[in-house]
Amino acid sequence: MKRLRNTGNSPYTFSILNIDLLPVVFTTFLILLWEVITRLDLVDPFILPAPSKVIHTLVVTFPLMGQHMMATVFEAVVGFCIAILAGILIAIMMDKVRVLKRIFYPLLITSQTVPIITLAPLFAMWFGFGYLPKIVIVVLVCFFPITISLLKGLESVDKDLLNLLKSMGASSWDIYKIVKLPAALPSFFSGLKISGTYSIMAAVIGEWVGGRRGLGIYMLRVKNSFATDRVFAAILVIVLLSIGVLKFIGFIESKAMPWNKEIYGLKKEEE
Amino acid sequence: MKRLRNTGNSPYTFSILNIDLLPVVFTTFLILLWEVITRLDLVDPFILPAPSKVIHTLVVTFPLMGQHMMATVFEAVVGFCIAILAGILIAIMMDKVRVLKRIFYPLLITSQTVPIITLAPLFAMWFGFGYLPKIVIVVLVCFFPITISLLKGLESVDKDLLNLLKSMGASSWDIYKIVKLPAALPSFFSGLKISGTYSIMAAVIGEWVGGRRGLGIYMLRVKNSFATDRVFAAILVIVLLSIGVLKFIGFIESKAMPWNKEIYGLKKEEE
Amino acid sequence: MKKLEIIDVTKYFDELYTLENISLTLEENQIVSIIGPSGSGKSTLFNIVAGIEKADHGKILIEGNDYTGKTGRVSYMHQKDLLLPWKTILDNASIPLMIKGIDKKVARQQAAPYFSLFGLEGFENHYPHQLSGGMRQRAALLRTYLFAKDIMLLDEPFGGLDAITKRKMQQWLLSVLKNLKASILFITHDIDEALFLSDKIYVLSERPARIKAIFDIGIPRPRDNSTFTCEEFVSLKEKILNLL
Amino acid sequence: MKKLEIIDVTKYFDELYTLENISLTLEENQIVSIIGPSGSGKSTLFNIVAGIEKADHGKILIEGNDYTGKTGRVSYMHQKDLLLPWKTILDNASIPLMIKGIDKKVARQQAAPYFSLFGLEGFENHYPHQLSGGMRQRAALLRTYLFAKDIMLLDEPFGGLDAITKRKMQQWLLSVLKNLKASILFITHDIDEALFLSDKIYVLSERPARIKAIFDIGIPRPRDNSTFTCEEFVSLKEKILNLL
Amino acid sequence: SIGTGKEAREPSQQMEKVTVILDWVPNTNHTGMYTAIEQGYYAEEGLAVEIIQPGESGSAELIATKQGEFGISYQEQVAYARTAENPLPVKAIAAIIQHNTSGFASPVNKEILSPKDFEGKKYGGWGSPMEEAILKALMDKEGGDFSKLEMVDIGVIDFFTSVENHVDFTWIYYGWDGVAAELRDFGLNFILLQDIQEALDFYTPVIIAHDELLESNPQLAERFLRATTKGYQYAMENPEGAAADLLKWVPELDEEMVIASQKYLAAQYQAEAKRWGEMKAEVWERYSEWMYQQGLLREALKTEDAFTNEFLPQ
Ligand SMILES: Nc1ncnc2c1ncn2[C@@H]1O[C@H](COP(=O)(O)OP(=O)(O)OP(=O)(O)O)[C@@H](O)[C@H]1O
Ligand SMILES: Nc1ncnc2c1ncn2[C@@H]1O[C@H](COP(=O)(O)OP(=O)(O)OP(=O)(O)O)[C@@H](O)[C@H]1O
Ligand SMILES: O=C([O-])O
Ligand SMILES: [Mg+2]
Ligand SMILES: [Mg+2]
Repeated sequence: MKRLRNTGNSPYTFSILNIDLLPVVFTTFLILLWEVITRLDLVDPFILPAPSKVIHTLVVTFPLMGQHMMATVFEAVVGFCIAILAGILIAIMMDKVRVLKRIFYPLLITSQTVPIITLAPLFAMWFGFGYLPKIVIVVLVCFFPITISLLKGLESVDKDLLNLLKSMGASSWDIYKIVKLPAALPSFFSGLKISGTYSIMAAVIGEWVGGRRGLGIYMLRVKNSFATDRVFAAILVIVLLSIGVLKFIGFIESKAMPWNKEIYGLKKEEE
Repeated sequence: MKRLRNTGNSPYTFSILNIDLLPVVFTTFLILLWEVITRLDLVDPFILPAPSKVIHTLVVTFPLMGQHMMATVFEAVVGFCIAILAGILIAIMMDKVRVLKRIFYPLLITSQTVPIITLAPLFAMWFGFGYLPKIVIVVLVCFFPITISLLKGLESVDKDLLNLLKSMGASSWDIYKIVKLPAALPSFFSGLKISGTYSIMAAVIGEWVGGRRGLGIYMLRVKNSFATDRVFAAILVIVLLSIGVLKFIGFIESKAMPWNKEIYGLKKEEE
Repeated sequence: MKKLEIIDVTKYFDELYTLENISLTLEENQIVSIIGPSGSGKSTLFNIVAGIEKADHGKILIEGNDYTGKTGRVSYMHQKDLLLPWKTILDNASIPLMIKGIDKKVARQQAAPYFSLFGLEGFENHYPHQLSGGMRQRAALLRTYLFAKDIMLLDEPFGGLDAITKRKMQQWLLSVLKNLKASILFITHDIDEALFLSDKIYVLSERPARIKAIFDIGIPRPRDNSTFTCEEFVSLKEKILNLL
Repeated sequence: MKKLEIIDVTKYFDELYTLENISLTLEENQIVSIIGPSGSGKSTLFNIVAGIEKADHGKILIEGNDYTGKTGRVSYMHQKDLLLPWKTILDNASIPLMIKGIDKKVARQQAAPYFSLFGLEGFENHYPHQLSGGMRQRAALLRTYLFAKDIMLLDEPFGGLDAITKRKMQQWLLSVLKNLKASILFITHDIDEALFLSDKIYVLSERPARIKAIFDIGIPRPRDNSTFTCEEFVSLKEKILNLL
Repeated sequence: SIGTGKEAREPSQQMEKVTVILDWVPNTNHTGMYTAIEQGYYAEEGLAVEIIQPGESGSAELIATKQGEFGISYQEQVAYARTAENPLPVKAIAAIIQHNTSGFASPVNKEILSPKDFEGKKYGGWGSPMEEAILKALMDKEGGDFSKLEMVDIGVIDFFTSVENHVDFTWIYYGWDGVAAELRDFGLNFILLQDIQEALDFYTPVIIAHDELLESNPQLAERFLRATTKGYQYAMENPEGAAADLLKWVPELDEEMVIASQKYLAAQYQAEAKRWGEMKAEVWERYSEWMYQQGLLREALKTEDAFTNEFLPQ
């Protein structure tokens, strides 16, 4: 029998607000090391700017970068939302109609081997230079993990539970509402987190095919004038935005599955 | 109790050599549709070449493309192998030494939000134009899924089983050899498949930092000569190579886990 | 009165001959147990009665009416509690009412009064994982009961519990049944359990399941700890043990 | 001779008081059972004997020598079979020998002769999932036996089996023990099982576990189906039932 | 750098290894160097030249980090590089084409004949501030209203696709896209930058090298440029032979286009200059001054740091 137990503080834990400080300390150390290396002129600043310089640049250029950021965030959010809707729809269809799963599942898997970046220019040809081609790229990147993990979640529901509901004469809609969809939530959210991680990046890549505004455009421009510090500041913004998306999904997850926190907490201990 | 049963042929199945023909038929239909559209001149062949044209180009240009392909495959394979070794090493380290996991796990997750493509130009500055920067990119792309899934596999081993071995006085090495590593194999292979899917693509992206040979270089060149059919032929080669990598991993998987085929077959039925 | 009649039911899974002419009768307010080897087809029989599996031959009569292949008439409970971890116990218990089309709020109001009877008072808003194994089985039983109060199929409902908790649940079940009008068909592997609870026991053979023996259990009620050691119990137990 | 002595063992998990001064003796070639409520600390006690958990107080003596906190002396078996799905039964059974440093090939040769005794002949090269539940438990028991033949700790070894298979396993265990020299400490929830198998039964209290009662079981051997209905069995069962 | 290809196999032991990093994929701007390899001019100088195709961002940073000895760049990039906050120590040592052959191209049906006609049109570029400045300057000069021009970035999209579907005109190199249009009978209106404003007759492309290399090993630059000059001279005299040399190394290119482009460029490489590669100080000054005035440069460029003719053969 596996044991459920409360965690005592491990001897190495020193945490504030439930955040483990150890990786924070380690990261800080890495950044300081990087600072020292650049201060000692061990690398050319146009290869690797000092972190302090990057932060300074970030602050100074933020008014300008902010505008570009808004465009990227817009594309990422719209694309992500569309990917979620499409993913839910297609996963449910594949779950309900097995023939559709047999047809589309192998195609979905194969589609993942197509390098989207190489298709990006085609999208510009087809969809122009507005938000559309960027959103299409975000959708294509995000759609797959959402669909596959929701499908897995739907399929992993205990057959006996489904039989039980059927024996009560439940309709297909009842079964989705009462069992399948809630049971698939944890898997769905883990798919959302994977997609979320890549959503901002996908928008940036989408912007490289061209456009007027966005972090991708901004990066190309500042790179053109050899402002490596600005490139790094933009990368930092992308990383922070991506982490923000992840945290937001985590927040929604905890709201959507209030029952889960405790079970999960225990489960994690168990494993 | 879940039921284990043998699958009878479902009414819709018509298969050769265990391959479901339904998606094949559907894909063929899609390709024919695409052919018809281009034949009817509904799209500019420059934007979307006919599939027959792409195949023809593939065959005709294969001697040339083949050389580029070899370089890409070499980078992908070497990078993938290094990623596997590094992934195994780091996953085991994180599994054995919990402090290392606490430090590196959050960093690994965060690292996934860094757009590698934006770092690619830096790699050319640091590593030049040989195979090295491409291999580095392949390693960076492939390393994460392998490490995370192996780590999950190692951690999912039944605690009671570990206790049993400990009660027999087994050494840490015994425990890895007898239980942890074999138990982690299915999870490890699913990580390998994800990485494998992206390995070729990562090499192609790596080639965009510059160099002399490779499908990435080839694609940029033919694109510059307005040869869309060649671009598509190259994408087709990338897709086929990626599928090849996947199939190869699947083959190794079935060899590495002979016991698993049957259990898995049954499990799939169950779920 | 004959509450439920299973008449001559035969079942194949493709080539697998599973049930061979099973006939069985459940009288009103009786508990009838089915004992048989693992894999003989007991759960399959329940699935057929519940209408979620089709028999190849035979009929299901409930109060004299043909219910062969129809779902939604009898209630059904598994060895696993099958409670939804994301719903409170009250919401879990309300599920059968909601499936019948009753509004969520009303369903809750209808379910709530039964909580004290099932020993779950005060736990209405707990999640399943916050309950002990025995309480979860009681909650599952309540849910089963709320779906169809007159005929309940219980498939090893206490099979997952440890022996001590199991014993307590058996005693609780008998006590609660005094206040409920219910006819119960009960699958178990545990001879003690079958003897303790039942009015009648059917012993099935290995697959394909045939009815190997029928025992009428005349042990007087109320039954308690001493039942396990009374003479009739011990002699019936010996007979069944030797049959299996 | 005193094979194993547990002397005054006390155990806390942080604040959780789990074992309170447990003392217990296992004589050579005896089977001693421990019955107690779920969560009282039975498995914890076994972990302490096996050396994988540290007691806060107390001693473990084996044949008079202090083995407190030492692993690798006694063999240990769980309710779950814990067979490795990727190894054949023969390889699974060879694991304890391999851990002792014996070469794989030699380990197999040493394990193979026991297969007929454990009713596993002909299944040496089968994988666990190809075996029935009862056979898997026998394979796990064989593995346990091959690690340490003289003292075996069995923690609900038949808890996961259905009642009928379980009964067969109990009879098989007694028959096989006739040919083996082994002293066994046996955890179970099942009073019938404890009475059927044991020379002595320790009944534990709720957590923190104390020893509530000790019963010497004088029921003559060999025991069989009729044992369950013999007078001494029935009267001991009534006593223990009332204790729990 | 590593190489297992053709170049690596040919050179003998004493040959000095030289890496040239291009500005983009190999094309007819680079023919002289492929010819110099193929005709053995580099070998005569004892050089084993390897040509590398770079990534998106060209060669300047890579030359600055010594990943290669020589790079292909353009005047604007060198200006940015030398005036960046952390200047890149690269210097132009030869102009591959004597005049700027780039300009604004549009399908004839758009009727864009002068920068005045840009009004109300859509321009597809790559979003650099320099483009904006140039467009504004040209329109101001010709009396157009810059605020009525819509600009979009078309990034990596080629000329034909972009003017077909998305924009009215883009900026092209005549020697490549213009020639491609001729081959396809694609009617083109082309506005050559230098025709409108002299300051925009800047050098593109140019060959660059690291300051340190030029200081420590000037002979290398001289040997390289001597052979390269021969290569371009060969290309000017024998466009078809030069095309064959390029295609031999870069078979991915379209043969017909390469030959046509080669013929066009034969007259452009050296043009009226007294020798191939020669750069004029006034061209450098005029354009960098213009850039500075447009606010494109952080500080005024010291042109003597940015280019030199001293390594060109006499
Ligand atoms: N849907 C199905 N398809 C094919 N075979 C099935 C199906 N359901 C059950 N079986 C088979 O029919 C037989 C009877 O199964 P069933 O679950 O009814 O047995 P049981 O008596 O309930 O066993 P247990 O005591 O272990 O619960 C088994 O051999 C089982 O594998
Ligand atoms: N490693 C541990 N850390 C903290 N608490 C533990 C640990 N192991 C067991 N416990 C707690 O100690 C108590 C006794 O557990 P144990 O597994 O020994 O009970 P048990 O008598 O074997 O129960 P069961 O009959 O259910 O197997 C339980 O409350 C359990 O939660
Ligand atoms: O070496 C080549 O540039 O092909
Ligand atoms: Mg069953
Ligand atoms: Mg236990």
